[in-house]
Amino acid sequence: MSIWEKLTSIPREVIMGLVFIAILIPALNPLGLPLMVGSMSQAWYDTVDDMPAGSILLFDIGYGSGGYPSLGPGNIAAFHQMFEKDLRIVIMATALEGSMMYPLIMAGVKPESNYGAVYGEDYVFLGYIAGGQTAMAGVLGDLHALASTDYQGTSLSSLPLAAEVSGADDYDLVVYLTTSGDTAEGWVYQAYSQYNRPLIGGMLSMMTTSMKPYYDSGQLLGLMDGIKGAADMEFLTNHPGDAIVSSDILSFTQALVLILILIGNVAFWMQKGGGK
Amino acid sequence: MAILTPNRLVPLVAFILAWVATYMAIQMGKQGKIKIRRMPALDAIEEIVGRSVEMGRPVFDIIGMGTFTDLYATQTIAGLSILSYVSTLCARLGAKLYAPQASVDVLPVAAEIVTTSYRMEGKLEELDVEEQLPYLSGTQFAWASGIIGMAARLKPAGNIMIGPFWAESMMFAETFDRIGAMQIGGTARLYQIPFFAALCDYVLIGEEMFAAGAYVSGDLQQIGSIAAQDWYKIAALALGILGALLATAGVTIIGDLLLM
Amino acid sequence: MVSMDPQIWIAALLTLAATSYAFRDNKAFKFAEFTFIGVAAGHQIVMGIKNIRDYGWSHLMQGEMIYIVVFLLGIMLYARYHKEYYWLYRYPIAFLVGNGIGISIRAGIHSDFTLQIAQTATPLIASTAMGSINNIITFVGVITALSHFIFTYEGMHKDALGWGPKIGRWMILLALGASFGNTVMTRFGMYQGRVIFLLREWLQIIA
Amino acid sequence: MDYRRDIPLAITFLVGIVAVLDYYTTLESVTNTFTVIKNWGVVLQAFALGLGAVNLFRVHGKRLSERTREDWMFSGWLLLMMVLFVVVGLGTGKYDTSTQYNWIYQALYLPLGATMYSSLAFYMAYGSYKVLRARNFEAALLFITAVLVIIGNTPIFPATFPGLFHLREWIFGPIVSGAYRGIRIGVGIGAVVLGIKTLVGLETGYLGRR
Repeated sequence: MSIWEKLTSIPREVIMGLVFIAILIPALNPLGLPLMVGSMSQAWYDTVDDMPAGSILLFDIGYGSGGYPSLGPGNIAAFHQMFEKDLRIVIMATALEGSMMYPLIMAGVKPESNYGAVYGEDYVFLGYIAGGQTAMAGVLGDLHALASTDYQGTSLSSLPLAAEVSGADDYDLVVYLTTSGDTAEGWVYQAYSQYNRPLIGGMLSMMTTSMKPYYDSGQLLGLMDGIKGAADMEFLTNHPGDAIVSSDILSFTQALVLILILIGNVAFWMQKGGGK
Repeated sequence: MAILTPNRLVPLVAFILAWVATYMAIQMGKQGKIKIRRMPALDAIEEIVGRSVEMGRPVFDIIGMGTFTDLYATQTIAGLSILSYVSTLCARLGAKLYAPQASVDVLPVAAEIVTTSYRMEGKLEELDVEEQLPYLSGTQFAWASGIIGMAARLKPAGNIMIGPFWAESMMFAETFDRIGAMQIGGTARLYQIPFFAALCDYVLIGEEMFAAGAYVSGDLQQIGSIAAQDWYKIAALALGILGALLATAGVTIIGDLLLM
Repeated sequence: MVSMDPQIWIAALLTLAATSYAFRDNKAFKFAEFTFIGVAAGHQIVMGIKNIRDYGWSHLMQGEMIYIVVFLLGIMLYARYHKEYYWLYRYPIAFLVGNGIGISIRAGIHSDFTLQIAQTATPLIASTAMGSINNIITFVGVITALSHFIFTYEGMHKDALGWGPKIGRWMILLALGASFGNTVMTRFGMYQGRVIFLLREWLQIIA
Repeated sequence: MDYRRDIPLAITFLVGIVAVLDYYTTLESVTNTFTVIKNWGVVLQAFALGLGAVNLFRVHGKRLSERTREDWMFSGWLLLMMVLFVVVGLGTGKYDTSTQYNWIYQALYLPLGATMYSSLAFYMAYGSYKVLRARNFEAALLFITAVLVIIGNTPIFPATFPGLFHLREWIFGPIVSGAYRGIRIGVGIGAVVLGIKTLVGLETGYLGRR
């Protein structure tokens, strides 16, 4: 077996071991590399930044544990910006696990102690609503015809913010974060097309390419590109968190992947050139 | 017009016309007026089966883990049409086919399709459904491990993967590549296409798989609806090209019209 | 110091078991996978019942008797397991399918078709040279990619016109490459969340 | 008329048409009707959430009672986990909001949900090494943008050469926008035609066996 042949087939255990090391080093010793903000995250930030204080937002937690490492940090940063700007947020979940994500995120944001926000006045959580696009259209259509309580069973009429909103026209902006393609498109169909609301959305990086046409046509005013978008948001809002730590890990792991790709290709062509 | 929602006139017209177009195209399909282009991938399937016969090794046809009731039913159906074609070729040329299954809904239908192909070719005695169409598992990673295990054991010379695929796509493409199988991949789940495109000898991107499925099955209704979609794509091409050229010249009539 | 919290320990061990598949299929992974399927189904039932209470039962309690029909339809969904009356489940499914399709295609033709064409029918020449080049590349990408997916006109794929679909396929592959690159980032971005958990919460090596 | 097939087909058609009319018209009666349909849809979807569990009970309950397969203990464990969540969720009367439920969620569901797919990262590294090879022209096209995007996504490179980040941003500009808009138009019209066929009863797969 020639050296090139060996290099085209490095055993998978070796590669995975290397990946493990590449994850560990930066996790133990963060580098704090500078960050370049992408234009799509910047557009997200600016859209929220332009909202006058007191505006009401509808926010969908459309992901669960699988998406939490990518989208959770972005969600926390997004909430920091919104509470800092004194925006009021009606939160809902189209993902089955969304209601379990809510306490995790709020533990990271701490709106009461950090921003003096009050549940019911500055934010409410409606809980998980089944039905995907039907739930979106339901909340945007006539909230009170659909639901009468929040996630803990408190009557919506006793929560001033929930009592104030009834339909799409009451929201100044719709925001979502999701791991599901159907949810990502669904909000474009329901919030933008059906109810003509300004909309920003975030999703896993692997979905960004297929959602890009909506951003180009202005149906999405901003787009959070997975963990990269989350790091951008942490940077822009000046609340560094897990996503920025992740950037360091990405530097190591992806550099390793690139080296492997290079070795694989050089070896592949050398082997081919050598006439196997 | 107070009854109609403002700024949605054009989409409404497009919607109604889509209704008409679908109906007309299916009628035309039934009259045999529509022909679908033969995809190079189908020639590649013949090549794969032929190569397997020469090498005396089996052929795999994996249709994915979709069911008839999920969002990806149409992809599963396209996969089954291809399976019918592959099994006919295998029976005719004498290659051993393996088509492992992941859905209890789809399994009996797939078995029926393969049995029919072998019967039509008069090779029914060469088929063992239990062995060649095993049910592996409905859970993703168990299904993936099952396929990888089978591939390592049976060393197929060719692998055809057309249907809905999830994260297992890369594992499959990589495993079959390692054992030297020639591969064709196709799915309308766009996130998975890069893995197929990088490793397969031929890849069917998105809707190509539906067209290929309709071509081999000759299902007139499917052929008709592909034609209806084509008319819309041609309309989109015409409007896009004309609109862009006019807009460049300073006339924005088409863009404005579409936003009405 | 290592955490003493049983919750963290269970979570950490399950994280390791679920990771082990990457190296080799094994019993620990199988245990993790079966646990996952079980808890996911359990959570699904809990959320289902809570939603039925909040969005169905509450209406009934407020005197909207029509919701009895909804409950009947909901129960009919489970008729599919009955040998004789299985067809009853088609009524609620038909309702869900009609609603699901109606609600998405009504906007689909607007968002995906007319608005996307309108976006294409824009000037190719921009104020800067780079802007113009970008506009032209985008335009060529849209047109050729679209032409690649036309199947019933043989002429579309022959002679001079045949270059359209061919270039379209190349453009699609270039775009798919970008998607591949971002998928790599997605997978790593997901796993490092687990590593941070293991190091911070479980082993407590990092702050 | 066949009440087993024709009535369901009629229901699909009517509900779908109301949804479409709700979008394109401003008639109040239509909007009100569709509001009712939406609210019913949410409840029905909630009922449907139990179907998966029933399936699991049938498959694994059978394995557990037969005990012929070697993995019957796994089936028992799976059902036990399912029951655990249901008992804790309903037993407290507070569903997903009780501290107990949150505890088992964070101990069991969260780590598994977060790791199941992300462990593919390891496979991804190996896969990229094996997969991303410029072996022919088509694979080379994919290779070029994939490598450039990975480089742009790896913060250490743009930190040294900012141009690499702008290159990545540029690829997401005209290259991705163009091709994906073409794909989006195609996929969109495909979904509309399929939807129309379903509404008028030409596509009846969802009705199951005859």
